[in-house]
Amino acid sequence: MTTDTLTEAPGRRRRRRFSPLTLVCAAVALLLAVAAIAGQWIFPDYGAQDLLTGAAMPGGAHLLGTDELGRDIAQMVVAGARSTLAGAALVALGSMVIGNVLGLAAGYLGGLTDVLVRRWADLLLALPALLVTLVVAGIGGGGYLLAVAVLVVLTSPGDVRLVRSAVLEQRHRAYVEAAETLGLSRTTVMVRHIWPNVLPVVVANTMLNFAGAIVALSSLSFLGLGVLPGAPDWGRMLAENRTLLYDNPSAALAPALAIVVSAVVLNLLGDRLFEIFSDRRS
Amino acid sequence: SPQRKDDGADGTAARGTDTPVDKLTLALPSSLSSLDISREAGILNYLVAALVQESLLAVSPTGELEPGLATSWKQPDAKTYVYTLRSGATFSDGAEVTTDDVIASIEAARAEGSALAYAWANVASVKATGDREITIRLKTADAAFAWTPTPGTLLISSKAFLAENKGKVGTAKTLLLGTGAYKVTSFVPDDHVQLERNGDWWGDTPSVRTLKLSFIPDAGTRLVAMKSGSVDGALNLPSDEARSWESTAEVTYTGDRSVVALAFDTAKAPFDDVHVRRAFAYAADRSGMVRGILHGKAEVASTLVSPQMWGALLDESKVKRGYAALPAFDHSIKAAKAELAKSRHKDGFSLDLSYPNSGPQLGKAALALADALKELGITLKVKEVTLEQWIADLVPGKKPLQFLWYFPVTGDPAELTDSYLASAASATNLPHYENSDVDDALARAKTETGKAERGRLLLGALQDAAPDLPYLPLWWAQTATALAKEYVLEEPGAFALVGPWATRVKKTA
Amino acid sequence: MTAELPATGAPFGGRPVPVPRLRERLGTALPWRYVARRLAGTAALLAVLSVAVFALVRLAPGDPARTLLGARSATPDALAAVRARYRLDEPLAAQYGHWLLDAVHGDLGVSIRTGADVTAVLGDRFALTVQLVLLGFAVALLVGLPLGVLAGLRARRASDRVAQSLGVVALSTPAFAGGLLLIYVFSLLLGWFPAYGTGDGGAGDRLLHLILPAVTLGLAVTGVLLKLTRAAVIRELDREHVTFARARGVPTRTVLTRYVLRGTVVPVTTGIGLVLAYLLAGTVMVEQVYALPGLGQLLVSSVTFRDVPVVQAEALLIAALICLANLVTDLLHPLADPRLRPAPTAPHRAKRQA
Amino acid sequence: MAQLSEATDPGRTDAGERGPLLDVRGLRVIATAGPGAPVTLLDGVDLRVGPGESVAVVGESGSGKSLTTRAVVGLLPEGTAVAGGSVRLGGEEVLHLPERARHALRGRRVTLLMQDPFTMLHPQLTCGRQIADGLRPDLPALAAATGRRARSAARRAEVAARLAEVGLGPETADRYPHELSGGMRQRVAAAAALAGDPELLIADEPTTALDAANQQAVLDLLRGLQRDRGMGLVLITHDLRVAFSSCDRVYVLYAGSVLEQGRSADLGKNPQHPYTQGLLLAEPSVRERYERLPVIPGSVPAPGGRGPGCPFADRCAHAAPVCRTTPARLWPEEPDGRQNACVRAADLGDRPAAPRLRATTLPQERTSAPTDDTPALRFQGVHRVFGSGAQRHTAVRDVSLSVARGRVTALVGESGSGKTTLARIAVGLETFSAGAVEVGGVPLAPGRRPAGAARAALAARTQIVFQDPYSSLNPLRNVGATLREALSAAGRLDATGRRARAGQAAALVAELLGQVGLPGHYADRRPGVLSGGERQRVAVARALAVRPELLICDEAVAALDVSVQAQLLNLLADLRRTEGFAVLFITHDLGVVRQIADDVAVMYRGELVERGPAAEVLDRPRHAWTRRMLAAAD
Ligand SMILES: Nc1ncnc2c1ncn2[C@@H]1O[C@H](COP(=O)(O)OP(=O)(O)OP(=O)(O)O)[C@@H](O)[C@H]1O
Ligand SMILES: Nc1ncnc2c1ncn2[C@@H]1O[C@H](COP(=O)(O)OP(=O)(O)OP(=O)(O)O)[C@@H](O)[C@H]1O
Ligand SMILES: [Mg+2]
Ligand SMILES: [Mg+2]
Repeated sequence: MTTDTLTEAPGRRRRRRFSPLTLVCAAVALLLAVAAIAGQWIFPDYGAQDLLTGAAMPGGAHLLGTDELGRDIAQMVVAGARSTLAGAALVALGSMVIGNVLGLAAGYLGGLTDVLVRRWADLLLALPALLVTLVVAGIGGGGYLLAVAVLVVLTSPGDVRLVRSAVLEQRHRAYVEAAETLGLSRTTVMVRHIWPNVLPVVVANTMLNFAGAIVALSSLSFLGLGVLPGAPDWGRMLAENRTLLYDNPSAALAPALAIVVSAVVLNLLGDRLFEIFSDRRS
Repeated sequence: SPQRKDDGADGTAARGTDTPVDKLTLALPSSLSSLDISREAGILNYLVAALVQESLLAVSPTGELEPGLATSWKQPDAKTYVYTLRSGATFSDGAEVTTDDVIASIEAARAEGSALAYAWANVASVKATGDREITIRLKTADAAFAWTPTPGTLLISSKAFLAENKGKVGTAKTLLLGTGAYKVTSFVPDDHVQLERNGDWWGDTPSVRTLKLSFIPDAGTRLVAMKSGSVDGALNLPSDEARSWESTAEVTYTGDRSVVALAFDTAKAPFDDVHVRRAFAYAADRSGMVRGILHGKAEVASTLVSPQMWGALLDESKVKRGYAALPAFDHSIKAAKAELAKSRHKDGFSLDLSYPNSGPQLGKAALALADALKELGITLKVKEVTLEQWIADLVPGKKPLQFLWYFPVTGDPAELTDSYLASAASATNLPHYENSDVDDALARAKTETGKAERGRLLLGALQDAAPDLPYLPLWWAQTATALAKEYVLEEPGAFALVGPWATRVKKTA
Repeated sequence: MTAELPATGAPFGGRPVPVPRLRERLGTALPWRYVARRLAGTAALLAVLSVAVFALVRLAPGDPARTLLGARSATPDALAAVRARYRLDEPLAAQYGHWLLDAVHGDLGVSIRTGADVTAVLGDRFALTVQLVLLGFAVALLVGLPLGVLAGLRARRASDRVAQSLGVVALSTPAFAGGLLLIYVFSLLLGWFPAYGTGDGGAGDRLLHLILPAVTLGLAVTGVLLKLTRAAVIRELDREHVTFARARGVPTRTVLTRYVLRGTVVPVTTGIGLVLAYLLAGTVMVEQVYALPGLGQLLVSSVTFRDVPVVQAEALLIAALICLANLVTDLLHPLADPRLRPAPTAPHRAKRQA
Repeated sequence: MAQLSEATDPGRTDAGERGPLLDVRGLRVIATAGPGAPVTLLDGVDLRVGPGESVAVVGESGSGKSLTTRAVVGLLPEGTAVAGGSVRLGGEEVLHLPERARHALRGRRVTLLMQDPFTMLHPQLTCGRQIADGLRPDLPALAAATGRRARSAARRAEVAARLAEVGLGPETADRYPHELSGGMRQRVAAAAALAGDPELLIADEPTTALDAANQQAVLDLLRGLQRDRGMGLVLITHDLRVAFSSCDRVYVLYAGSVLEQGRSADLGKNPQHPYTQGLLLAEPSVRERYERLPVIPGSVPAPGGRGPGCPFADRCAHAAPVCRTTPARLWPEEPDGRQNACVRAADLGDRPAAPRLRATTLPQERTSAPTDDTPALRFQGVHRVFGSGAQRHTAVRDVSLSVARGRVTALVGESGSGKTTLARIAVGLETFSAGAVEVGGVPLAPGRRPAGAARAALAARTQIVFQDPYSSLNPLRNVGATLREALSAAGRLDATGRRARAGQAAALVAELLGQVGLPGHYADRRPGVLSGGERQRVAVARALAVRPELLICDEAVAALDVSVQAQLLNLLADLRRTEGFAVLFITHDLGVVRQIADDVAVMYRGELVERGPAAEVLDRPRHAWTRRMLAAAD
């Protein structure tokens, strides 16, 4: 790193609103969404077995080869988008809901509510989410939904903090106080005035949470704590097929790549949204 | 690369030289939490313990009983066994082995909470009847007891050691104390066990001085470790992985006598109907499983007892002929549908099947079965549970359909037949199976001292039970052992890993 | 001019203010009251976490006595013994009290699986995991901070986009996938590092063995740190005091190190607690992939086998570590930023009361 | 402060043989980012400063004052770039210098002192450190010292000397900025700016963020330093009074162009450009009250919305077609050094000088308030204490004040004296600790914010307009929605049926917009596209929707430009007359007080120290603070 960077005359650059990278990300995200929603309709027999084929290299009828049960990897990866992404989306959305409700309440109502919510968020934020999920879901008898629920709770403090600070930023703006002076109820002020102004950052953050949840959930399924065996799920597929180095390496590579790519895409989109929204605010 | 013949028992396997090997590192696919087999009786635990500790008797690589810490044994009557202790055998701490040590070790194995207690349930008393003589008396006659004081169900430690470390034997601190070819020098759970040649062992000095067994749970890492030369081989390679090792190591596949089967609870619907059981038998594509899931490294099973188990009782041809008479149930969805149509559950039903997380191949077999059953209108929900949970559930009456995954510790077919087919074995007879012919044959075999006759009786019991399908045997598994090309495991066979196997690892000639 | 008015907020506030010397300043930066408050806060946090940890045994479905027996046969005798050992018949609060007291005295119970003393089991693994986490942290710092600073300085240019994208990829790659890739490249293809284990040589060998795992572990955190640092640098660069410093000819290097980077210390260290949580979580995967006998592997196997005492002990240990990290950052902040120092005599207020 | 300009030595204004310190010619700066880029921000700015000369640049917000200074020091904000012209420092063209060479000039040739003393200094570094960082390493005192300790001691001594120069003691060196008051910080910043002994100091609104007392002191300091050091000074300000009183020459900037330039005395007495004239007229005087403040219609065009001609043409009473086609460029210097950019300068040359246009003064009402019924607002012994324990701070102490119906009461006082706190108590946004408050007869309870019926009753009686126009409207809702909501909250939408209601709402919204002088189609606009003045008009309309008995304006015009401020003050006066509400007008500008208030209340450190009819208080101030403020305003 050179110190020149500081002294370089600023203001030469032109910024386009959507870089090619962002557009590619958006396209991939769209594909992922299609796969998650319609993947299991596009390939209705994605789980069809063929024991005689066993694990086979890519080629012929199977674009990415097959796993040991003779299931088509490509179809499984597409169909698996639902299981992987739905759980992660659930985590992100659940956390967003909690974050919005508690963040709004804490930021706008203040007082004891704020103190309690803040303590709670501080406490949870200090915990390593993956470890806690592992312990709770593991000791509590496994279960995908339990893992998702725990992750929701552990992801939410970030959202709570974000919403709270965004609300605090809005809370003493003149338009809010003007609305209060008009005699509007606190709920009205909170929901109709503050919330819409806070929403963009929340949405951007939800993208980031979404990406984090994909990684976390696939790590859990990798450890065997996620979905049921045999279900099309990327983490699970990776765990089950990673020994097929000799017979069909793509059986493990494809789901791994799917995890990484979807997390990357969502992270990039989230970052970009953040940038756009914070530009717009300043 | 040239692959060793599947069954090395025929003696054509390579022989090694006596060149000393300073250090040998082998990978194990998962960690041990305890070295004490009475606490954790997994196959990997046996691999270590059998190098360090010995039993009264030993098992030869070909499956015969041999002298161990007892130089001779006799059976004065059907219920009494007398063993004469080897003199001069010492523990690795220098103390000489006494009858007290043997008795303390047997008591430890019999104690409540010991994983080996089941094998000693029939013992009435254990006494020292001479300076170097131990007499064991049984409650009822049982010819199969001859196999009990072998490493599979008894490993001898010193009385003082057992007393001092009660409840804590086999931890990283206490390690193990035995008389075997090796002694443990360090044990770090999740990392490794390191063993050192025991200079005072009564047997021939092994070539390998230091043996390190590294636990490498991740398949990819394990292979890279081999390719980069960090390890010299691996034991118990999972079947799906073994092939990728063939380019860098000599991989030996040997039948390990273990069996995987489905146990139907014949006392309860829907499996009280033999047609349902048959429908399952036809539906399960067992050769497909062996080919696809096990990559051909297994054999489709026709009964619980694998052919290698008969070595001491029947010769190969007789076994072959006897097994050929067992019903085959070749995979056929049509036949399965027809059988189901004959049953009281034509419209199908739904049930769960759990498999232990340490046996992913069982899970895949379950998924394959579930896929086939779907066509019959039967919904099979496959669940993964921990090994401990699976073992805890392995009790008759708990579940209508269960996996039976069994590694025999002896070379006697009665180990399986007595536990899993006798109606009296209420703790292990998963199907609640009751067949007077079978019971009768098994009872006679217990008191029968003639080897051939026992074999005939036991084989007969299996043949009688087979059409009733209390179990659907899936496959007899093989174990894969990989060694770098400069090493060789002499006399690899079905019983190769039961005894002090490392003494037979040599430099290639 | 208007001498009858006291000099309110006026620059010439005649009274000379005694200015503490440097050493006293350091002393006042961390007054004991503040330290005591932080300590109390940490203790409270730890107390809450310990209750949660204690509750774990109740979380497992079924009878806690059975849970604590594990897979061993649950004879009435054995159950009674466990009940007595863990005082399961006493009220919950008493059980918790005993458990905590024992834990404080280093008695964390006995492993269900192995019968070994939990304290001993943890002790062996603790050192390794701490080494791994520290090394991973070092990697993250060495890579994440400079890259973050670079990205921040060249915000929105190509090099920033590249650094950011790398960070995002690192953040998005689960440790098991990243680890396998690193092993493949660096141990198999290049042969630079051993593929697994801790090595049995001395410290140097251990270090060599821990480099790849530390990199794997540090990668995700590098992404986090990069993001944090970049944002902080961009924010700092935008500050008026940086422009002012440049406008009055302060040497560029000084502006960068003293003005820009100095300002990023607090926001970046605030993220350290978060980073530690990330690192600890990462050890689970990394130790699995590299076959390292650390706390992470122990946790996974203990969870899989429901070895509740070990899980509890480990959870407690991790909770303590996290509380400690938070305490350290809390205590560091006032040292780094004078504004955060509790100022009993903030002149602003003092003057108003005068 | 007028004596300052008289002290100027005319000889110094000459460029001398070295040429001018700063010579900016035809500087063009464009915005490179954002929609519609590139947009011209500065369109051919000329600026010249001789050695030892002080020059003021005045202009309304957004006119490009800061951009000009930033372009001179080469620190343009991101997204902007120089697109033409020349900048010479001491005769040397700097625009094309490489960045390194350019940086070497900063601190020596030219230094920038910025507006906000709260953000200009690094909060984590001691003041001494920050001053020392700017010292030239080749200073004789420093260069002589060898060894770490000696160098450090020399540096400390030098820093102490620099602090003494700005009137601070050496102990300040070890303090952190947050431990100092605003005025002290600005002094530290000045010392830091001068550490490199620059030839030219550019101060960008150095006093705007300070309160009145400090403003004067800092200005005096800068002037003193400039004279003592004989350096050039560019003082950027939007305050005409400050510009004329403290600098030798003044440049008037408007929408990116210099419209007029000349000596302070000439320009103040005899402005020639219509804009300068308008600006001077719109400035409320603290001495006299006018019937109406003369205003410049319209508002400053946004960058990108300027035509090719004179940027002021659209608002100019004298605009001719030629104005819209000929760009505004300064004419060559006249003999007295003046320059004007008006194309019609010759035609307009003989108009009467601007200040005389405001001759129509209005005698201040001296009648006391009508005491017919309950006042619109009554405070009785009100206390407000913030915080607790050691942090306890009384913001309002024993204030008794009433605002009579239909009258305008101005509340003045220095920053932090508790004005806003009182206003917020009155509208129920803030609680009070003790005392009694009554709004239009509705009593408020101490210790808690009104809720339920009390809140509704309060809302119907009083409304408030805040200072910051940019946050006064919800950015996501258009003007119509904001007003409809206010109407509905006030219960004025009583028609039944969706359609009828919508029709009624549209009519009322149009009426409200008309009242505040905005066209009806503004109902569809989002706040983002409105100017500051327009936003404040909408905020007033929102308050009017309730038909309040009391309108509180908390510095409602303080953030607006002079020309727009005058419009809004006139609007408020008109509305008060037609609607008949009482006004509590908070301000710190005594000129504004004179223009609008009937009564005045003066607050000082939380206490009400003086009150009475406006004319009386302004003409015969009793409290020291009031006297000082009046003196400063002259
Ligand atoms: N980074 C930027 N990108 C685009 N436009 C900018 C940027 N900075 C300033 N501008 C625009 O340039 C114009 C002049 O801004 P400048 O800050 O110089 O005004 P000013 O006269 O200093 O006003 P104020 O009195 O409010 O400080 C404004 O219209 C502003 O919107
Ligand atoms: N919410 C609050 N908490 C603590 N102190 C406060 C709070 N609001 C105001 N104060 C303090 O009360 C005092 C009076 O503040 P207030 O805003 O009423 O002054 P003001 O006269 O309106 O000043 P200005 O002219 O700067 O707007 C100040 O010292 C301020 O710091
Ligand atoms: Mg400005
Ligand atoms: Mg105020």
